Amino acid sequence: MTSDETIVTQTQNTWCPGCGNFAIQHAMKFVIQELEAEGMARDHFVLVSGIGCHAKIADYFQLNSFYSLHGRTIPVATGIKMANPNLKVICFAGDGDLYAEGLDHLIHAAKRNLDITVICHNNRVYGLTTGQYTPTSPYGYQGKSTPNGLHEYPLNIIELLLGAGATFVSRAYTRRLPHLKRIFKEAIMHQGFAHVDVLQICASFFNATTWYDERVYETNESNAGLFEFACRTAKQWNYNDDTKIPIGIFFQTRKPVLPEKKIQKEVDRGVIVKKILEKAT
Amino acid sequence: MTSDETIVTQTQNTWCPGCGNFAIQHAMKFVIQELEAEGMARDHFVLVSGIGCHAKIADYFQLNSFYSLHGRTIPVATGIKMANPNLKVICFAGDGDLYAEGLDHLIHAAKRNLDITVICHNNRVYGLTTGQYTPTSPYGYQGKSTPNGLHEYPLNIIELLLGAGATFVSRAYTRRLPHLKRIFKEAIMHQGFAHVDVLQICASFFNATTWYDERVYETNESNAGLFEFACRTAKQWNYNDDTKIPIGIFFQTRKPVLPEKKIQKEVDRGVIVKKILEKAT
Amino acid sequence: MTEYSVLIGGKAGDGIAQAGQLIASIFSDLGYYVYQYVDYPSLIRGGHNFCIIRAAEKPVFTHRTGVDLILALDQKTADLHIHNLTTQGTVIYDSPKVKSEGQALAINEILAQYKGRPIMGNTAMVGGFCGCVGIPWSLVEAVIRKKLPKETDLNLLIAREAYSRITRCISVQPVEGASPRPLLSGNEWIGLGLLAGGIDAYVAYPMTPSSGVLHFLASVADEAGIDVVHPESEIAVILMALGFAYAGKKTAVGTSGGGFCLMTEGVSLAGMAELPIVIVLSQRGGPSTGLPTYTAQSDLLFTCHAGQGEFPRFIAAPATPLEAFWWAAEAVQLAWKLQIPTFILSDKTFSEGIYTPEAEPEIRATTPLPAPSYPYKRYADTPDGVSPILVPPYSGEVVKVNSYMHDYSGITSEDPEMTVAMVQKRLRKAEKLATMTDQPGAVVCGGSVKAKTAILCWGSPRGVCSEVADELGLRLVSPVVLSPFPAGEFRRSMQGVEKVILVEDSSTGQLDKVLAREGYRTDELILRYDGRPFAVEELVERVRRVAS
Amino acid sequence: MTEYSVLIGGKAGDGIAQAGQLIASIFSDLGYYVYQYVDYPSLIRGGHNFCIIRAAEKPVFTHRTGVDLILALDQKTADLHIHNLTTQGTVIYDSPKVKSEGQALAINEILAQYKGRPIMGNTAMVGGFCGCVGIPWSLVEAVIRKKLPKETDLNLLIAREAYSRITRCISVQPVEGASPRPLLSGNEWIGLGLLAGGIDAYVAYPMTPSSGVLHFLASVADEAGIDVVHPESEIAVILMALGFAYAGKKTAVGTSGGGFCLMTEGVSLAGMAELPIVIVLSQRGGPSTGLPTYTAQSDLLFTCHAGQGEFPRFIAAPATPLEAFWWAAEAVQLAWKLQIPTFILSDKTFSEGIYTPEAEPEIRATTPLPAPSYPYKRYADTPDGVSPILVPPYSGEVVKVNSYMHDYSGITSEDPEMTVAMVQKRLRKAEKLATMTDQPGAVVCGGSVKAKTAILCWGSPRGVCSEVADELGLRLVSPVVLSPFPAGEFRRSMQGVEKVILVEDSSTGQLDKVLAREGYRTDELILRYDGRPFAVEELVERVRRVAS
Ligand SMILES: Cc1ncc(C[n+]2csc(CCOP(=O)(O)OP(=O)(O)O)c2C)c(N)n1
Ligand SMILES: Cc1ncc(C[n+]2csc(CCOP(=O)(O)OP(=O)(O)O)c2C)c(N)n1
Ligand code: SF4
Ligand code: SF4
Ligand SMILES: [Mg+2]
Ligand SMILES: [Mg+2]
Repeated sequence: MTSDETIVTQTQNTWCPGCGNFAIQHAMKFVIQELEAEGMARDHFVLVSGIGCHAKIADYFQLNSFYSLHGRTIPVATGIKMANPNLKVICFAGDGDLYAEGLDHLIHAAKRNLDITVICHNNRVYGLTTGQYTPTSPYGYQGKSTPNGLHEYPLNIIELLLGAGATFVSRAYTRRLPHLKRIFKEAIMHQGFAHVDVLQICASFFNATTWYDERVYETNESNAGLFEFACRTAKQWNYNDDTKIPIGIFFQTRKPVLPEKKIQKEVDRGVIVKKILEKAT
Repeated sequence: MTSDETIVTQTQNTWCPGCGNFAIQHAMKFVIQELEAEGMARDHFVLVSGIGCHAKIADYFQLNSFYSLHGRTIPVATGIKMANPNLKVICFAGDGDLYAEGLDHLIHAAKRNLDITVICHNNRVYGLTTGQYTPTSPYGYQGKSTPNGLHEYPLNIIELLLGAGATFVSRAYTRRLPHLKRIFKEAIMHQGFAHVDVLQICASFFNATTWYDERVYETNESNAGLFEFACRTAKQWNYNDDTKIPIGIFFQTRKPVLPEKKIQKEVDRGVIVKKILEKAT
Repeated sequence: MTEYSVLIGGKAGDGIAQAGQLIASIFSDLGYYVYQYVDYPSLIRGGHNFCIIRAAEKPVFTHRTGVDLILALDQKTADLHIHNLTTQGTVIYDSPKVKSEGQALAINEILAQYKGRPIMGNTAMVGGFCGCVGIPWSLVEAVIRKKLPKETDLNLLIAREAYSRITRCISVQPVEGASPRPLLSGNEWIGLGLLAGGIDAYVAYPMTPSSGVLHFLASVADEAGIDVVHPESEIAVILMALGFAYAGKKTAVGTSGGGFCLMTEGVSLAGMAELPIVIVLSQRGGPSTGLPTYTAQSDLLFTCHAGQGEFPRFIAAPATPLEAFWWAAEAVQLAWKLQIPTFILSDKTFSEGIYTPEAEPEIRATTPLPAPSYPYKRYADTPDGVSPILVPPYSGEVVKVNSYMHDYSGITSEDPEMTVAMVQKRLRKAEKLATMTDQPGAVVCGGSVKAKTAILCWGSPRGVCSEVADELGLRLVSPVVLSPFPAGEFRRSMQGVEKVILVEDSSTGQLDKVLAREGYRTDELILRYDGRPFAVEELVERVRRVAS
Repeated sequence: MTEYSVLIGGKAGDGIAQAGQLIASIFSDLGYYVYQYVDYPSLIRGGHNFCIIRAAEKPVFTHRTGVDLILALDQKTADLHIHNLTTQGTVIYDSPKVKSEGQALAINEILAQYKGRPIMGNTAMVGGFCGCVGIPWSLVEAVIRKKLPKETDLNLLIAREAYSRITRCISVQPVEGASPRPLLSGNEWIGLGLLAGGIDAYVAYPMTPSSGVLHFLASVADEAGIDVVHPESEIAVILMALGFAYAGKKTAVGTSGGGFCLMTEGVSLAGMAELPIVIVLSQRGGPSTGLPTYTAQSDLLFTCHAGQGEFPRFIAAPATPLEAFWWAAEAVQLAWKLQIPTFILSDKTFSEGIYTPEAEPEIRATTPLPAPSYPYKRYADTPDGVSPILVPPYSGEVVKVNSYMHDYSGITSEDPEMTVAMVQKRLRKAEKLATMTDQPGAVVCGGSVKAKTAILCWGSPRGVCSEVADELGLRLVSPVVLSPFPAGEFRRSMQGVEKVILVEDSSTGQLDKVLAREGYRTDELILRYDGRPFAVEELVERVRRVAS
C-alpha cells in the first residue's frame, strides 16, 4: 500500500528517538489506510487519547480526535460511541492513564462490551512525568517516587480483563510490527470491546528492548475462543518474572454489544413536553 | 458465647425489616467477640464504611470507625493500615460503592495484597438512593434509572478479583448465618487482602430471598488453594443466570503483604533538615 | 385569599410523599395552586417523614408553619406538629396506634376489612382527609384512578371506607373558573426544561437531591427519543457527557455537591476544549455527605469557581416551576451558542418540592447555530470568540478537541502568543455571555418595588421571601442569574434601596460575598443552616426584627 | 550590587536544567545568592529548554531579561535569546552545530576525544562557562564531584578540556566573607518545611509542577523516617492521607489543578470530619491540561472554595525559600491545631525555580496538642470549637469520624439543633484560625513602605514585584496568607496607599476579586497569561506606564 501522508499532521513529533510510540503510530496508520481501502470512511474514525507521551498521537494523526484527560479515554469514548454508533472509536491510553487513574472505566467498558478499541501504550512507566512506576512496573522498580525500589507486584492486565468479561483480549509488542498491525486490525474489526496491551519501549525511562526481544513470542491463536485456554496463556507471564512472553490474541468471543443500534426517532419536543404536562395534570 | 452489648451503640437502627444487613452486623459482632475472647484487643479494630445503607453499620458498632465517602472505603483503609499496621482494618462497602464508584481502589488493594478485610454488602442494588441498578444487578433489571430494563450484564466479581490477584476471595449469603460467621472470621484472620462478597437481601428493592434460598449451596473448600479450580467455581454462577450459586472460600493463598512491617525510627527532624540543607549546599 | 395547609406525617416507608401527592393532586383538580414540601431523613424505613401541602388561589412556592389539618400516621406526627395547628384546624389520626385530639381513623381495621397491605394505610388517610374536607367522592375516585394505577380498586375500597367513616369539619370549595394544573417536582420542572431546550442525552449517577431529574428523564426517555445513561461514577458521567457533546448531542448531567467535586476536572476540560454541557447541581447540607435529604445554599461560590483555570460559565438558580423550565432550556441553548459549561443550581427544597406552575409553560423556538467554514478549524478565531461547531463524521474535514492549550485547529501548542489568543478568545466569549444574560428576567424584583428596604435572596428561599416582602411591605430582589453576575439588571432592581437584608440557607452568606465583589454591602444577614427551609411565619418574625 | 545572569539553552534531553544547577552551585559556592528560572515545554526530548541563572550579592527571587552570558547548546538558544545579551555580554556556542557570535566550543570534538556520551555535552558547556568567567578549577572540580556522582572522572575530563579551550572574558569574583548556601527548588523548600513541621507521611500522584515535592520527599523518606506513598490516583491520595490522619499521622499531599479537582470531595470530607491535612497545590497554566510546564495563578478562587459546603481552611502562598519552609511547617501545625485542611499554594515559577535562601532556616519547636478527656467524644464541643484528638487504638475508648452530620461522639445525626451546634463549632474554629493567622508575616510589605502607590501581588510574582517596587520607589504589598484573609495586617500594610497596581499571572485578576470582597479597589491590573513569568525589565516597563 502506498502511504497517503494526508493522514498525518504537520506537527513536530517530540517522542524520544527509539520510542515505541512510533511503531504504534506507524502500525495504526497502516491499518487505517488498509481499512479505508476496504471501504471504511476515514472521517468515521475518532481517536481518543489520555494524557501522557502516548497521547500525543492525537496531535499526529489528521483524524477526528478528542485529546482528553489523564485516565479518561474510556468514558469519553463511551459517550462518543453512544452518541453515534456508526463511528469507529479508538482509545489510545497509557498504562498509568488506563491501569491506574482510570482503571474502573476500563473494567466497566469491558463489562458493557462497549464496541470500541482500546490500545494501551504499556511502557510500564509514567513517561511524560519522567519515570515513576505504574501498575505494570515490575517489583523493585526504582523511579523517582520509589527510589528505594517498588514494593508492589504488577497487575496481570490480561487476567484482569478476562475476569472483567472483555471479548477481545490481546497483547502486542512495538518491535513486532507486522504482528502489531495484524492485532490492531483484528481489534478494530472486532464487534465489541477489544483491548490491545502493547508492550511499548520507553527509550528514556524503561528501555526493556533486549529483555523483551529475547522473551517475546507469538502464540498460536487457534484456541483463542476458549476462556480456560486464555487464562492459561495469560498466566505464562505475570508482567514481572523472567519467563517467555506470549503476544497475540489471547481471547476472542461474541457477546451482545453496547450501544445497541436503535432507530433515531424524530420527535417534536413541543408535543412531548405538552404530553408530559397533561399526564401530570 | 454470651453477647456483650457494649460493642453496639445505642443508636436507633433504621434498616428495613428483613434487611440482610442485620445478619452482617450480627455475624460480625459474633466474630469480633470471638476474636476478642481469643486475645485480639477490641480497640485495635477499625471499621471503615462507604455511603449507602450498608455503611450505617459504622454507627451501630461501638468500635473505632471512619464513616467515609461513597466508593472510598479502600483508600481510607489503606491509609489507616499503612499508618499503623497493628490495626485490624475492616471495610464495609456497598456494591454500588465498591464495584461502581470505587472499583479501581479495590483492584489496586488486591494487587498490593493490602492486609485488610473487605466485606461487600452486595444487595445488587443502590439501596439508600432507592433502587437503581449496580454493577452486579442482573440483565433486564428495572430500577428508576433503567425503567425499561438494564442493557448490561453483571460483573462476575469473583472472576474479577481472581484476575486482580486477590489472595482471599469468598462469597457468603446473609441467610446462611453460621457460614457467614465462619467466612468473616477466616477473612479477618487471613494475612493479606481478603474479600467477602456477601449476597445481601435488600428487602425493599431487590428481595431475592426465595431465589437465593433455592440456589445457594456451600462449596467444598478443599481445593481453595488452586487458582484454576477457583476460576471454575467462580464460573458456576455469573451473577445473572439461573444456576446454582456456590458460596464459600473460593481461593486463598499467601503472598507478600503490604504494608511491610517496619521499625519506626525515632528521628530528630531538626537534625534531618540540617543534614539535607548541608547536602544541598 | 383562601388557602389551606395540610400536614401528613408518618414513618419512612409509610408512603407519606405519595399520599401527599394525592392530596396535592386533589387540590390542583379543584383549581388551586399547590406547593408541597417534603421532609424526610436519609433512610428507607422508620424515621419521621412529613409533607406539608399548601393550596391557595394564587401561586405559592413555600410552606407555612400553621396547618389546618394534620394527618398522623404515627405518634411523632401528632406530637411534633400539634402546636402548629391553626385555631380552626383539626387532626385525623391512625387509631389506636396514635393518640391525639381530633378524629380517630381505625386504619388497621379498614385494612383488615378489605385485606389491604400495610402501605395502603396512606390511601386510607387520604380518603379520611377527603371526607373531612368534603371533596366530592367522584373527584377523589378520579384522582386515585389516575395516580394509583396498581391495585386501584382495592385502594378505592379502602379510601372510600375511610372517607365515609370521617366526619366533615372543614369545607374546601373548588376555585371558580380555574382548571387543574400539572403538578411536578422542581427536579421534574428542570428535566422538562432540558427537554424543551433540546437535550439529546442525560447522564447522571444517582445522588440526592438531584436523582429526581434522572428518574424523570429515564421514565420519559423512550417517548422523548433521548438517551439516559447512568454510568459507573460521576467522573464517567461528565466525561461521557463531553463525549456526547463532541459527537454533536446536546447533553446535560446532574448531581449534588459530592458528585460535583468529581466532575470539576471535566468542567475545566469543557472550559478548555470549549464543549457545551449543562450541569444540574442540586445542593444539600454539607460539607461532605452532610445532610443528604436536607437543604442548603452553600455551594454557590464552589460552583462559581470549580475547576482549575479561568473560563466562562453560566449559572442560574431558578425558584419557580416556570423559571426552572425556562432557564433549563436556556442553559442548553447558551451552552451550545457559546460552547461553555452552564449550570442550573438548585437545592433540596426546590428540587424535591412539588409545584403547580405560576402560568402555562411556553416552548420557545431554538436558534440554529452558525455554520462552519472550510477548511475546518475547531478553534477558529472569531470576533465574539465563538468558533463554529462541526460534528464528526464530516467528509474531508477533521474535528479535533484538546484539553491542552491548542492552536486554531486543536493541535497542542505551548506557544505564548497562541496562548494569549486562546485566552482572549475565551474572555470574549465571557463578555458575550454577560451581554446575553444581563437581560430582563435575570433579576426578579417584587414585593413593594419602591420600598427602601429590600430582602435579597436567590434560589428556593425566594418563595418565602416574596411572601414576607408582601406581608411587610418590603422590596424583594432576587438574582436568578448568578454568573456572570447581571450587574445592570441588579443595579436597576436596587435603585433607591437603603437597607439590604440577605436571606440564605448557609452559614456564611455566599451571595453576600458575590455582592461585595460587585460593590454592594448587605446590612443584615438572616442565615439558616439547620437544613430546614424557612416557613412564612418564621421568616416574617426574623425579618421584622431587623427591618426597621 | 554585583550580579550576573547566565542563560543556558538546548533541546529537551540535553541536560539543560542539570547544567544550570551546576552553574548555580558554583555561584553559591562563591558566596552569591542565586535564583534559577527553568523554562521547558511538556515533553521529554527535542523542544527548546532554557535556564536563566541569576547570581547577586543580595537575595534574588526572579530573573532578568538581560543576560551576561548565553550558553547555546542548540541554534534556537542563540537565535531566540541573543537580543537579550547585555552590552558586556557574550555567547559560548556548541560549534559547528550552532552558528553565533561569541566563542565557539567544539563539544562533539571534546566528547569524541574522551569518549563521552552525548548528554555530557552539558558538562562541557559548564566547563566552558567556568573558563570564560574565570572560576578557579579547584572550585569547579569540587562542585562537579559533589553534584555528578556518576561517571565523575569522565565528566571532569570533559569539563576541564572545555575549561581550557575557552578564553576568559568576564571575571566573576567570590563574595567577600560569604559562605555557600543550600540550593534547592521551591518544591524542595516546601518539602523541607513539611518535614520541619513534623509530617509523618506524604502521599501524592505525580503531576507537574508539584512532582518535585514527591520526588524530594521520596528521596529522603528513609533517613527522615516518613512514609511516602504514590497510589493509583488523586482520589486515592487524599483519602489515604485522611486515613493516615485518622490514625494519628501528620500527612501532606501534593498535586496541581487537575489532580486537585479529584481531591475536592476529600477536602470537603476533611472539613466535615475535622481531619487535619496539608495540601500542596502548585498551579500551572489552565484550564484543564492546559500548559503543564508553564506558570499561572489562576486557581486561587478555586482553592478558596473547593469542596461542597462551608468549613474553615487555611491558604498560604509563599514566595521565597524561607517563607516556603516556614509556612509549610506552619501549615502542618495549623492543620493539627485546628483539625482543618491547610494549603500551600504554589505555582510553576516558584515550585520549579531554584533558590538559595534569604537567611538561614530556623526550626521552631512544635506545640503539643491538648489532651482529650474521657469518656472520649471525637467531636466534643469546646469554646474554640476544637475537639481534642485521640488516636486509635486507645484502650476503652472509641474514635469515630464521620462524613455525615454527626453528634459529639461521631454518630450520624440529622437533628436540626445538633446541626446548628456542629456548624457553629466549625465557625468558631474559623474565627480562631483568623486570629491565629492575621499576624505579622501574613502580609509582606516592602519597597518604599511610605509610598502612596502600591504594587500588589501574591505568590511567585513577589520576587519581581519587589525589585520593581525598589526600582520605581513604590510600595510593595503582598499577602502570604490568603485564607482567611488577614484583614488587619493588610489594612496596616495599605495605610496611606492611594493607588493600587495589581500584578498577577492570570487573565481575570483573582486577588482583585478577593480584595473587592474586603472592600478594596485596585486601580490597575497588570495581568499576564501566556504562562511565562515577568522578568524585572518587562515589569518595570509595564508598571512605569501605569504608576503615575
Ligand atoms: C489528574 C491528573 N493527574 C496527573 C496528571 C499528570 N500526568 C500527566 S501524564 C502522566 C503519566 C503518564 O503516564 P502514562 O499514562 O503511562 O503515559 P506515558 O507518558 O507513559 O505514555 C501524569 C501522571 C494529569 N495530567 N492529570
Ligand atoms: C460521590 C457520591 N455519589 C453519589 C452519592 C449518593 N449515594 C449515596 S448512597 C448511594 C448508593 C449506595 O448503593 P450501595 O453502595 O450499593 O449501598 P447500599 O445502599 O445498597 O447498601 C449513592 C449513589 C454519594 N453519596 N456520593
Ligand atoms: S519518555 Fe519514553 S514513552 Fe515518552 S516519548 Fe520518550 S521514550 Fe517515548
Ligand atoms: S433499602 Fe434494602 S439494603 Fe437498605 S436498609 Fe432497606 S432492605 Fe436494607
Ligand atoms: Mg506509560
Ligand atoms: Mg447496594
